[in-house]
Amino acid sequence: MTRTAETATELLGAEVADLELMLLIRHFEWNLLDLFAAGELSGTTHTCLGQEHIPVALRPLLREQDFVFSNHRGHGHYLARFGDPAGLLAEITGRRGAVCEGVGGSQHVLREGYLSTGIQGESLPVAVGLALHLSRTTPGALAVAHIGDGTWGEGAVYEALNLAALWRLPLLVVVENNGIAQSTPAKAHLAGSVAGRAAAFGIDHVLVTATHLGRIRDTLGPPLDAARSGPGPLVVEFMTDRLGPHSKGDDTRPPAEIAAAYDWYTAAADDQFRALDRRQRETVAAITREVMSRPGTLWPDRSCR
Amino acid sequence: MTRTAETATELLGAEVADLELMLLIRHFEWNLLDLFAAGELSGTTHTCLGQEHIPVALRPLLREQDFVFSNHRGHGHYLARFGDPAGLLAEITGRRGAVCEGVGGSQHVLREGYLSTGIQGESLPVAVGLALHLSRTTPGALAVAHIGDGTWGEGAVYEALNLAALWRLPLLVVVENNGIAQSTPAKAHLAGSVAGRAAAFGIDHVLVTATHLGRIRDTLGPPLDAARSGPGPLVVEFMTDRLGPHSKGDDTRPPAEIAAAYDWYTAAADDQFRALDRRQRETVAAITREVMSRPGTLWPDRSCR
Amino acid sequence: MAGSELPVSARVVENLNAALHAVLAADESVHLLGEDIADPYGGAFKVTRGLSTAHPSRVRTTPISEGAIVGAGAGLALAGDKAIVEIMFGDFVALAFDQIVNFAAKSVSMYGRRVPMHLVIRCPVGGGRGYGPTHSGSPHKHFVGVPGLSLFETSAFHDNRALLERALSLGHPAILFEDKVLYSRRMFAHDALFLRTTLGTDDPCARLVIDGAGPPDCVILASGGVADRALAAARSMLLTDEIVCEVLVPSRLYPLDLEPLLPVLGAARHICVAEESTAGGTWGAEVAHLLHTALWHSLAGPVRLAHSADSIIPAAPHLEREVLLQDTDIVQAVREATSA
Amino acid sequence: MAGSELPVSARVVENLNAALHAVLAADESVHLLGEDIADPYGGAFKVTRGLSTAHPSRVRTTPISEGAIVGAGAGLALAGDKAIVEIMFGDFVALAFDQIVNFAAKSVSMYGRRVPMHLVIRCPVGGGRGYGPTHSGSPHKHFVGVPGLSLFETSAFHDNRALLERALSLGHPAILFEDKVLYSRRMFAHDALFLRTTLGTDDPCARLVIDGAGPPDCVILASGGVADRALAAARSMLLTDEIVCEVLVPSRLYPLDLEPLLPVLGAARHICVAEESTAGGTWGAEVAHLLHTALWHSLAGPVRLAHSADSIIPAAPHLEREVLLQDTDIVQAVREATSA
Ligand SMILES: Cc1ncc(C[n+]2csc(CCOP(=O)(O)OP(=O)(O)O)c2C)c(N)n1
Ligand SMILES: Cc1ncc(C[n+]2csc(CCOP(=O)(O)OP(=O)(O)O)c2C)c(N)n1
Ligand SMILES: [Mg+2]
Ligand SMILES: [Mg+2]
Repeated sequence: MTRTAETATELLGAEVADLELMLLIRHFEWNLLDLFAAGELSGTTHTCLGQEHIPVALRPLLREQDFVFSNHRGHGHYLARFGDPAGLLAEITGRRGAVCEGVGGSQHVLREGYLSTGIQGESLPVAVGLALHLSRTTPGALAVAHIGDGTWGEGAVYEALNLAALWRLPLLVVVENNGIAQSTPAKAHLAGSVAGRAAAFGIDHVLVTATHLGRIRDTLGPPLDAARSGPGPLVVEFMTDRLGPHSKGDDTRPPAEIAAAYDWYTAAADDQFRALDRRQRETVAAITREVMSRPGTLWPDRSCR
Repeated sequence: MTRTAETATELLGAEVADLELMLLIRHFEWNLLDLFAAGELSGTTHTCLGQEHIPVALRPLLREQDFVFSNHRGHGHYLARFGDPAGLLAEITGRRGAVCEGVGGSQHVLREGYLSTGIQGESLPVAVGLALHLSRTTPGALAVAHIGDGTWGEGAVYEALNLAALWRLPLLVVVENNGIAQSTPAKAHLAGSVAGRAAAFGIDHVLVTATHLGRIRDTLGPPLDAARSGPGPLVVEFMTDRLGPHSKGDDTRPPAEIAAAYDWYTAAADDQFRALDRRQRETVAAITREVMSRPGTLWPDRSCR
Repeated sequence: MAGSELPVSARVVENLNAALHAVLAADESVHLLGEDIADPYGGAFKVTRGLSTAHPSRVRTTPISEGAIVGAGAGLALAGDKAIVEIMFGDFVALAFDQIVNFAAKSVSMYGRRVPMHLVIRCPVGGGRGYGPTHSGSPHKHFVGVPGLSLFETSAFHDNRALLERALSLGHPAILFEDKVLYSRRMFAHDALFLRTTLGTDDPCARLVIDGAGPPDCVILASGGVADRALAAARSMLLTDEIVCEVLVPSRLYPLDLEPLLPVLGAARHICVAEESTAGGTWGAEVAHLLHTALWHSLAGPVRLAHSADSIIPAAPHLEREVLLQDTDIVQAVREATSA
Repeated sequence: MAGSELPVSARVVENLNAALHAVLAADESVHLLGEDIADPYGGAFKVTRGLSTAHPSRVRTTPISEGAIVGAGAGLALAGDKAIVEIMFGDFVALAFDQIVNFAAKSVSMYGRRVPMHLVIRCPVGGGRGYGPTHSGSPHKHFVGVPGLSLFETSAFHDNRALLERALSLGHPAILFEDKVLYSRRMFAHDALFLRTTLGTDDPCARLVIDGAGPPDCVILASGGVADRALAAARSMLLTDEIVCEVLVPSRLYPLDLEPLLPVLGAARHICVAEESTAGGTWGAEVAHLLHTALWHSLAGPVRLAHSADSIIPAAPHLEREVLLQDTDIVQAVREATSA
């Protein structure tokens, strides 16, 4: 493991609060994999290991009135927006206090200004409608939709981009390009480029390769302001790495490829970082103990019609 | 009406056979509008008035093993491929001798190496499968799909382009960009450009603005050869004009806009052209009399399972 | 102008158009999206005429993107607005299947609490106009029994303003089917042989009984444009076979509230459900199941379904007639049922 | 290796995998498309393991494009090939609804003559694994009664090679539903209380009767993974209520050929159709309609449907159990039916 002399805050251009959040997400996700291994979780859960910095970098750039659409890999998005690991863990484990009574689970979370869905591409047209609403009622607010590189396989993405561009809607598409979709590398699922796909609709595209939060924020500030004030759509593409499996135990990539991925977590190890790391690990452990001791959720209103 | 001194063959870079075909299509379509006005046709029918040169220009560039996917505006495509106005008219009017027993009607025609469907965008993924088949069994053959500018609203188009580019399939997408979809001008339905949309997938794009068949063929020869031998997908975009209504009597464009459209038919009026024109008008009239006197189709095999 | 204030001689398309005008004028949160719906075109069937002129920012003509426009409608609904989305031909609703079934309808309850979704998807449906195999379908069957989704069908006997307001008020998505053959028909007009009343209140069901004929031999349930075929069948059977039928025309197809219909249906020895859907897995089969369960002891025989053939819908009118449900098919079904 | 040559203790996933190997090896025109189906991953449920290695050019992993890959399968079929398309989770088949219903199925007959389309769409379905509201559905109901489409469901009692070959031989598209909970189950194994035989030949229906128990009080129709719940219910009712049930497990759901089942069903006074589908417009309602029509006089009461609640399927296992059909729900349905 290569360690530099820089501190984590320097290396990541991060405030202490940023680091805390990134570490919270990291330990939250690790903890989920542990719970899975221990047979405490059912279904599927997609961790955002290696992609924690994306929602954390975006955090101060987003406003309360913005509406965030998350996807299957959404724990980081949720924690960055609400900082509520207990509510999310309760949701994933179906325990009392769950954000959505355990009904939605890992992939279907709704909270004020935030929604995730488990079907790829489905959220973008919905985000268009939401952006249309915002553009009328809340000028300056954005609909923000996180999608992966693989999700560009879905036609819904293009239908939505076309609408957003035609109607000049305040839609920010955050592409977390980790170069893989489940088991399929981008070269087998994505012809051309994300930049080209945005350009196809006359939509601005910003590429982010950094993990340095300060630089990311500096880069994204002006285009996000433009998207708000235009208003108009914007695609921001983060080049990133998926450190863990797609879901649980289903990583068939060669170990060397996984090992070669960049991990901010191993890049710095100053004392402050270590202390924060320990603290967040313990925070998550304590929350887990507490949440796992709660009874199951109740789902009082099941009506659907 | 501006008339030049050039003959129609010169003006259109056309052989006599080309002119005959273009005029056959023109009179076939006019005749349909007349039949509609006379209450002899039911349903809907989309004429390709103004776009006749597209399938005629492509005719010598296509091979027998190529498979053509046509769309709702497909009479010209059919006539250029099969030169069978009686079979097509019988189909549209449900008379004996119809290509598809009158079951498919104007929008759903199947014949060896040719298929049309009435749902926008649906044909492109199908063409991908057909191109995959051709690439394995008939190297050098193309799947050719005609779509309009409006059809780029459908997500299926992008899913198909992505697949064709990833799998290097011999797919030729012929875009007949007449600047309008039913009643909606391109600026209200298409953000960016068709060229950009092809580029998004790393697919070559050729823009054709000419109606001069010779020049069109010269331009398209090399890229089509490349698509065959690559193999690989290619998008050819024809800028063209829809002279008639979308379907029947539903043209709400300002008359001036319609009048400003370019019409090869009025551009030349030499004696040869006039004679051919008269002959094709009569051909269509005679065929129509004969076909309309036939009894209705029978549809002997209705089984679907 | 409200639909209910129109003279009864207004056509269904005018009543629908007036209903949309009224709904958009009355509530600033209502949006309408659809392909080619803007003026001067006013929609493929002219249902939306004048709306984009009256409400330019809330009535938007869209690209050809059925999936995305339903999704956008769902997004508006999620944000607290109300959205009406027009699918040009009902067959194309297949392209929005995921958005309807997996997002809009599921969102109402999949987040663990009730999420209001005010969304109506309008689908012109049905054949008989020679539009061919991809423009003539009755897609109702695909949507029966989707949690979080209700199905309505317009008819000449239901004012569309009330129908739209009802569908928009539910707090969950609804599909409104509109039989294309109805558009040019006059509202409320019908054969004077019949007396028309209403059963139920929230979701009124029109009831047409033969004036003075006494208790019916068979009750025919028929929605939308099929109601006229049922009435024609009833007339013909009265005159030819002395079979007395009465016709029920529900406005809400699913869930179907049997309660207000039970006095009528429970008194019937025979029931026929007539629908234009092609055979198999139809709305009628669902209704039949409800009826067999509720009325096992009063029914003299199984509920009879009358529907179109198990076939695609051909373009040529003479072939189309052979496939699609005709009044004569209803006559045959009822004759068989009542004589068995 | 053919599925039929596997030891009976093979798991369903292995039997399916062997069936795909056999079908691809036996016929050069067969293609398989699907997301993440290539080695070493071998599919989300590992059904396709080894196939891309054995047949790299005919087994293709695809982008996330359910609509287009079904369309591409239809294109292969149109060209005379045979195509199998895997939808990773059956819920996502909603994205291919247009390609299936409006193109692949209609193409068989909408061109005025019979166009052979050898296309099978495989859909892993069902809940009980905590996958949540968009990954646990039973979409069968949406596809019942689509002209040109057949529906099959795999079970532990049907060899998948025969099933796949049958579906690929029809000349029209088919959907093969695969209950995810079955994948890890052993083929052919079952409670020794029952004797297993087969009804019908082309589309065999497994019949499980309680050894030596005499004529049944109720016949339960149950496909796929629900068969085990039906068997558990039958055992429990025998022991607790002295109700004798027999269980029929059809492999082809639609169209359902009643003929070979009639000797059994015609002798039954009570019939229950059990399915995991949520309530309303289910396959069971369609079957019930067939049965009411065919067996009106021999049935002692209406066909009973047992299904999941009218609800989305929640993620938390304790909630999921409350929504999804359990063996106890079948017990309750049969008890009510037989005691009414
Ligand atoms: C419509 C649809 N198809 C398939 C899936 C299964 N699936 C879940 S995540 C995923 C890969 C997504 O890849 P990408 O968009 O790159 O996001 P990442 O997982 O890399 O974050 C797939 C195929 C799905 N959820 N929805
Ligand atoms: C999925 C779908 N949506 C809508 C329609 C109705 N429709 C038929 S043609 C057409 C316009 C197509 O425009 P374009 O692709 O530009 O072709 P053009 O008519 O100009 O030749 C529309 C909206 C359809 N046939 N299919
Ligand atoms: Mg990815
Ligand atoms: Mg056009």
